[in-house]
Amino acid sequence: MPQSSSIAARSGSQVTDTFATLGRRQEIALVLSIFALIAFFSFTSDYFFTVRNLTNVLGQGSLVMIAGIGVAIVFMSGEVDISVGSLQAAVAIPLIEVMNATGNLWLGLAAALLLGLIVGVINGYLSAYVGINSLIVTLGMLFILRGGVYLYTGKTAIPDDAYLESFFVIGNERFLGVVPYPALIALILLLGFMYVMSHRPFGRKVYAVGGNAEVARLAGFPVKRVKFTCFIISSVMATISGILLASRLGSAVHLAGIGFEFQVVAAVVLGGVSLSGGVGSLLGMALGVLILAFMSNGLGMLDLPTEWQLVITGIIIIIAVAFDEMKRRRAG
Amino acid sequence: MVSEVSAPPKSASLVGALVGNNQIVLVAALVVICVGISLAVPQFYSSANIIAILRQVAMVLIVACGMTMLLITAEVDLSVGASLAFVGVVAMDVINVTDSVFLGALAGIAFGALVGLVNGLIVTRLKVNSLIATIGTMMILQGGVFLYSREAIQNHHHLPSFVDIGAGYVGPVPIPVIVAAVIFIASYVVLRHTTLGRYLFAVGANEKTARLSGLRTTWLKLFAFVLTGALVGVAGLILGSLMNAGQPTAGRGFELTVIAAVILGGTSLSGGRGTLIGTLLGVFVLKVIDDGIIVLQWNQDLQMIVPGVVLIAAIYLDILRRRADAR
Amino acid sequence: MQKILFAMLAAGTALVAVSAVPASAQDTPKRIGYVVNYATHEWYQNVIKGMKDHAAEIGATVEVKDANLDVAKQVSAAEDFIAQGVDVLILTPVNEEGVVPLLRRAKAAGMPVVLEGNPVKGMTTMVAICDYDTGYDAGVAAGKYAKENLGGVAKVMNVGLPLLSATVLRSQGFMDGIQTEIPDAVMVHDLDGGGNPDRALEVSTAALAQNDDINIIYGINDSSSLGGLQAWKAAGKSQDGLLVVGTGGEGLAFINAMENEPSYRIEAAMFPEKNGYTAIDAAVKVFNNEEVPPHIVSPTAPMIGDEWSKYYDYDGTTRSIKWDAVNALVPPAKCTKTAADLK
Amino acid sequence: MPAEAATAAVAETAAPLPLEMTGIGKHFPGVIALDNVDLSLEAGKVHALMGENGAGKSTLIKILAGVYGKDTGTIRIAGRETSIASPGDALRQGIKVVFQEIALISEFTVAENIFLEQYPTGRSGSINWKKIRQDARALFERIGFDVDTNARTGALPISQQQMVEIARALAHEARIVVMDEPTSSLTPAEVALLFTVIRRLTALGIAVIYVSHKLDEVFEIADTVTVLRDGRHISTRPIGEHTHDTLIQDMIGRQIDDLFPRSRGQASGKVALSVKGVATEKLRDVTFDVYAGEVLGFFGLMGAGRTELAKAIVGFDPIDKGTIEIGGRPLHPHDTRTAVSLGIGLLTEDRKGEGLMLDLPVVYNLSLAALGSFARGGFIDETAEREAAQGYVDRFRIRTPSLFQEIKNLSGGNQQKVLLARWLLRGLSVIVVDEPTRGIDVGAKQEIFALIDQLAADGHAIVMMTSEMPELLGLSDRVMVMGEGRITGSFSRDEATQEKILNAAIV
Repeated sequence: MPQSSSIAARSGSQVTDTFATLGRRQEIALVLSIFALIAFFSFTSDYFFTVRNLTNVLGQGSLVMIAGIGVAIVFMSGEVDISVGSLQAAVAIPLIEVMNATGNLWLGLAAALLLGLIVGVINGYLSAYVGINSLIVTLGMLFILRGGVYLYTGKTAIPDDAYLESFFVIGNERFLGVVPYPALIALILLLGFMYVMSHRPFGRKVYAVGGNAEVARLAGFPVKRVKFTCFIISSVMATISGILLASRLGSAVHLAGIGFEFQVVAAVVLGGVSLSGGVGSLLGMALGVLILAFMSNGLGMLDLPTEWQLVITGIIIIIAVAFDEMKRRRAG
Repeated sequence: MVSEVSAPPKSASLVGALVGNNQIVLVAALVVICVGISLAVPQFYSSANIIAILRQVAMVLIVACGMTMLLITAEVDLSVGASLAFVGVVAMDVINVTDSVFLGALAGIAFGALVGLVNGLIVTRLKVNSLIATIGTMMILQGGVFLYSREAIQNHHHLPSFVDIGAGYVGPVPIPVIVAAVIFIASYVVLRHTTLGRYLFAVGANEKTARLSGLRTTWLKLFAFVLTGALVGVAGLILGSLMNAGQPTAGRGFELTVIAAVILGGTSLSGGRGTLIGTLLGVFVLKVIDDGIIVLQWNQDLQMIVPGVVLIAAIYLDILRRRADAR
Repeated sequence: MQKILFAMLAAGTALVAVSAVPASAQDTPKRIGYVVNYATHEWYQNVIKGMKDHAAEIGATVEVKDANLDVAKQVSAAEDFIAQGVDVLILTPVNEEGVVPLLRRAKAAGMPVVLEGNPVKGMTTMVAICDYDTGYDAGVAAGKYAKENLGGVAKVMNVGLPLLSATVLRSQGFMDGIQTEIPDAVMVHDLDGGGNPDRALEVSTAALAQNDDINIIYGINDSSSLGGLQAWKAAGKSQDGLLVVGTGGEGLAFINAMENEPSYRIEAAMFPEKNGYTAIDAAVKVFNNEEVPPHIVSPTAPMIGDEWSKYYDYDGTTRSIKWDAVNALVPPAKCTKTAADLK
Repeated sequence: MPAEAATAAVAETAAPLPLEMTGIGKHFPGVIALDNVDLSLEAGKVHALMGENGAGKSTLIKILAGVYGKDTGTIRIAGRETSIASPGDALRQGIKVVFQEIALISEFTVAENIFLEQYPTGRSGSINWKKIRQDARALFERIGFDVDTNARTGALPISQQQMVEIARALAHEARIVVMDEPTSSLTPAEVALLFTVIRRLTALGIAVIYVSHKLDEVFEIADTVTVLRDGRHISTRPIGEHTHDTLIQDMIGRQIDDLFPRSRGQASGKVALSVKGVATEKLRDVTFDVYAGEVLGFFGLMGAGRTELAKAIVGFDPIDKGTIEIGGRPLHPHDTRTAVSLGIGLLTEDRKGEGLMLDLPVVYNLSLAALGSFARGGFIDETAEREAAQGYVDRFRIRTPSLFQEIKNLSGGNQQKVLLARWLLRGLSVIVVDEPTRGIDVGAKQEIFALIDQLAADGHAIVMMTSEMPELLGLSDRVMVMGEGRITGSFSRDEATQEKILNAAIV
C-alpha cells in the first residue's frame, strides 16, 4: 500500500502510449516557448529569422539531441549517465586513428562504436548488475575517459590525415544543400527511438522499470538487463554524436565535449524528463534541445556578455523543473 | 513483506570480516599509498610536504564537513566550486573598499551562506531535485562572477592579516589546518552528539518520519545548505588569501573533489548514512594521491584517472561488504 | 524541386561571393566577426579591446562570440557568423586541429578568415606572437638576473600547461633562453598548473615541498606564475633568492605583483591589445585580397622591474596601453620554433 | 460437496494436477522460512492458503511466482517437474500471482497495464495498441467491471487498481492464479464481484490459490484449506471439515481466548482532543471530541478519508477550514511540530514510508521524538537515552538483539512496538493510530491491543483508524464511521454492531 500511494502521488499528465504525444500540455508549452523565442529573436536581430540561420541552429542542436536521446532513455529507466561528454572525445580517437591507418571510413566508425559499446557495457554492468549508484559510476567514467584521452593524445589533437570526403560531408555538408546532415541523422534517430519508446515492448519496459522497478520485476521484466541496455544505447548515441563532432572538427580533439554532459542534462530536464524515472518523452527532450539551441544562437546575436547565457540557462533549468514539479504535485 | 522474511542480526561472515568496514579499507589504502610513495620519494615525508598536503586537505575538508551533513540529509550541492570563486572575489572587493579583513571575511562567509540559502530554498520550497537545482545555480554563479568582475580582484589593501588567513602559521601549524581542524571537530561533535546531528540523520533517513515526529524538516535541510554555503565562504577566504587575489576562474571542479571525498568516506548519496571520520579519510586519500602523483613526477593526467578508479573501487568494495553482511 | 533548391543555393552563394569580394583596395570591411576561444580570460578581454579600438578608428564594427573553450561551440559560432554574412572572420582557435573543416567551409562560402593565436592547416594568414621567442627572451633576461643576483644558479619550476602547444613552446623557449646565460640551468619540476591560479597553487605547493632547491618559478601565464609564487609564500619561505617570471601581462595581476612582490622581477609581456590591433589590420588586408604573409608576428618584450610603466598606464583600477611605445617594438620576422616543431 | 472434492484430490485422477509442490524448503539467514512444505492444486478449485504473518505463505507464493528460488523440494506443473527461475518464467508456465501490494505501473493506462507482461505485437514486432485497447475493454465488459481502460492507472482509487490487477490474471490465460489478500482494500460489493470472478475462473478450469486471513471469506469461497505455521505444513483439509475454531487453532497452535483484553474503566470526562468542522480536499466538516482514557474507533471503507483525517489532525496535511484543539489549546500553526509539542502524534499505517528510519538503529528510531528531553544545551545524554529506550524494549518485550540493531531487521510487530514507544517516550496525551496491526501477526496483534488498552487506562486518548471490524468492535469505547470524507455514523460501544457500522459506511 505505501508503494502504490507514493507512486500515485507522482503523477503528471504523461500517458505515453502513442504518437498522440503531440496532444500533451508539456510539449505544447515547450512548442509555445520555442515560438516565443523565435519571435523575440526575430525582433532583436535581422539575421535571426533566415533559412540559413534556422537550419544552422538545427544542425548545432543535433549533437546534443543525439546524445540526449540516450541520456533521456537512461533517465527514463531511473538512472543517470553523465559520462557522455568525455565519451564524445574518447571515441574520436579510434575513429581518426583507424581512418588514418586504413583510409577506410567504415573501419573507423566500427572502431569508434566498439569503444562506445565497451564504455556502455562497463557503465551498465557496474550500475545495473553490481548496483553502484549510476551517478557515481558515470562520474568516475567521466574522469577516467577524459584522463585516458589526455594520456593517449599527450594533450594534442590527432588530425584527420585521411581526408575522406565522406567523413567531411557527414558533419559539415547539407542534405540537398538545406538540411545539415547532423540534423537529418538526429531526426532519423529521434523518430526511430520515439517509435521504440512507444511502440516496441522494450520502450515500454524502460518506462515500467523507471516507473516502478519492483512492479516491473514482478511483471517478468528483466530489470537489470533493461537498464543495462539503456546504458549501452546512451553510450552508442554519445558515440554517434562524437563521430559527428569529430567530422565537424576534422580531428580527434582532446578538449572536445568538456561540459557537454551539462548541456545534455539541461536539455533533457528542460524537456520534462524526470530524474526519478518513468516519465517524460523524447519529443519533450528534443524540444528542450531546440529551446536551448535557439537561446544560445539568439543571445549570441545580442550584444550581451556571453556569461549571460550561462546565467539564463541556469535560471531556465531551475524554473522549468520547479514548474514541472508543481504541476506534478497538483495532479497527484 | 519484509517483516515476514526479516533478516536476523548480521552474521560476521568470512568475507565480511576480510573486507571489514569501509573505514578500515580507507585506512589501509592510505597506509599503502603513503608507504609506496615514500619508498620512491623520501621527501614525501618532509615537513614541508606534509604541511603542503595538510593545507590542501584543509581546503577540501572544510567544505566536505558541510557536504557530509548535506548528503546525510539526502541532498547535494554542486555549486560549491562556482561559489568558492565568487566568495574570493566578493571578500577581496569588500576588503579593498573597507580596509577591514573582518568585514571582508564576514561578507565572504555571508555570501557563501546566502548561496546556500538560495539553493536550500529552491530545493525545499520549489521542490527541485538538488542535483538539478545546484547545477542551475552553478551555471548562474559561474556566469555571474564574470558579470561581477571580469578581472581578478587584486589585493590593494596589503593587510598582513589577510595573508595570514591562508598562509599564516600558529607555531608550526598552518592557520587553514587549524581552521579545518576546528570545523571538523565541531562538525563531528554536532553530528555525533547533538540533537541537531541526530535530526539531520533522521531527515535523510526518512523525511516523512522526521516530519511526523515534529521535526522541522525544511529548516533542517536549509540549515545543511546554509552551513555548506558558509563553509564554502570560509574555504573561499582561505583560497583568496593564498592566491592573494579574488580569482573568478578559481574553483573549477572543486565540487567534484569534495563530493568524491565524501562518498569515498562512505556517506550515502541517498541520505541517512555517513560519518565525518570517513570523510576525513576520503579527503586524505584523494589529496595524498594527488600529491603523490606530483612528487613522483608522474604524468599529471593520472590525477583525473586515479580518483575515478579509486571512487568506483571503494564503492564496489562497500557493496561487496554489504552483501557479505546480508548473507 | 531539387533544381529549385540548387538554384536557390547557387544564388545564395553568389550573393555571399559578391558581397565578400570588393572591388577597390581602399575598402574597409563593415562588420568583422570575432570568435574568441575564451572571452572571460583577461588576455582575450584585452585582445578584444585592442580590436574594437582599432576597428573604431577605421570605421568598422567588431562582433564577438565566445566559444568558452568549447570546440563544438566554436564551430557553431563561426557558422552563425558565416550565415549572418559578416565581411571578415577572425578566429582564435580553441584547438588548431579542430577548425580545419571550418576553414574549408568558410573558403567554400567565400568568407575571408584571419587566425589569431594559433596556425591552422589551410589558413591564409595568422596574427600571433611567437611563443617560443617570448619565452626565450624572458629566459635570457632571467639568466642574466640569476647571474647577478642568484649566484648563477638556476633551478626552475615550470608551472606549465601541457594542454596547449603555445604554452609548451613558452616553457621550452624559457629553458633554452636561460641556458644561453647559465648552461647548467635545469628544470627541476615540470608541472601542469592548468593555467588557472588555484590549480597552479596546489600543484606548486607539492612540488616546492619536494624540491627545496628551486629558485626560479616560471609560469606560462600570470595565473600560473602567481600561483607558484603564492605557494612559495604559503610555505613560509622568504622571497630572498627567488625569481618569479610570468608570461602574458594579460591583466592587472602582474602589475600588482611587480609593485609588491620583491621576487616578481620579470614579465614576458605579450601585449594582447596589440595582438587585437594587428588582427584588425590583417582583416582589412585579407578583405581587400591583399598579399599577406602566413604569419604576421605581433611583438613581445620582457619587462624587467618597473619597465612595465613604459608600456602601460595604470590608475589603480584599469590599465591603458601606450600605443606609441608598443607600436615601436619590432617583432621578429619569423618565429624560431612553432607548434609544428613540437611534433 | 467440498468433502467430495477432497476425496477426489486424494484419489488418482486421469489428468495430472495443475500444480504439485512437494518438500519445499527455503531458508534466509538465521530463519527457516519454509520447511518441507507440500501444496497441490486441482483444476477448477479454490485452495485457501492460511497462516499467521511469518507462517511462510508469502515465501511460498513468492517461490511460485519466481521471485525467490527454493532450496529444496520439487515443483511439478501439469505433471512435469520444472523450476521457476524468474517472474517472467512463472508467467510463461501459466502462473499469475496477484500480489497484495498493487503491482501496476501508475503512469501507464489501465489497458497497457493489463497487457504489461505480454504486449500483443504485430508481425513487425510493433505493439498493437488498437488491440490492447479493444481487448482490455472487452475483458472488463466480460467480467463486469466498470473501469475506464484509457485512464492513467495511478489516478484510479486503490480498489479499482486491485480490480485491474485481477483482470490482468484473466488476460494472460493463466492456468494457476494466486491471489494474495485480494480483498484487503475492497468494499463488500467489490468483494462479491471478486468472488463472482473467481467462480468464473474456476469454471474455466483454472486453479486458484487464495491467500487470506479473513475466515468468513475463506469459508465462502475455498474448496480446500492448507494451513502453514512457522514455515511448516500443518494441515490440508476440505473446508467442510473446518470450523472457525479448528481453523484458528491450526493457524496459531493455541486458543486465543481473549484477543482484546480490557483492563480500563470509564473514560474521564476530560476532552483531550476536540476537532471542529475540519475540511480539506478530501474531508468535509469533520467534528468530534475524544476524551482522555478512551479509545475512539474510526471505521470506513477504502477512500472514506480515515488516513486523511489522521494526517490532518496531527498537522501533517494542511486543512482548509475548522479548528483542532489538543487539551484545550489550538493547533496553530498547523504543523506537526506544534502538534507534537501539544501532545498529539500519529502512529502511521505506512511503517516503511512514514514511520521507520530503516537504516538507523532501534534506539535512534525509538528516541527520535523525545530526543530533546535527553539533551542539555543540544547535547544528547546518550546514557539516559539508552536507558530509557532499554526500558521500553523490556516493557514492550521488543525482540531485538541489541539497541543498535538496524530497525529494518526487526519483525513488523516489533517495529510497531518501537514506533509506539517513540510516542510514549515523548509523552503524548493523544495518539492517533492508523491501522495499528497492518502486516502484524496474530500473536503480536494481541500484544499491540493490550498496549493500546493499557495506554487508554493510563489516561491517554486514543484515536484509532481501522478497516478491521473485529479490531474496531473489540477495542473501541465509541465508534465513528466515515464515508466520502464525512462522519456518517456515531455509536457507543453498546450500540455498535457490524451491521449498523457497515450500513453507515456505505454512503
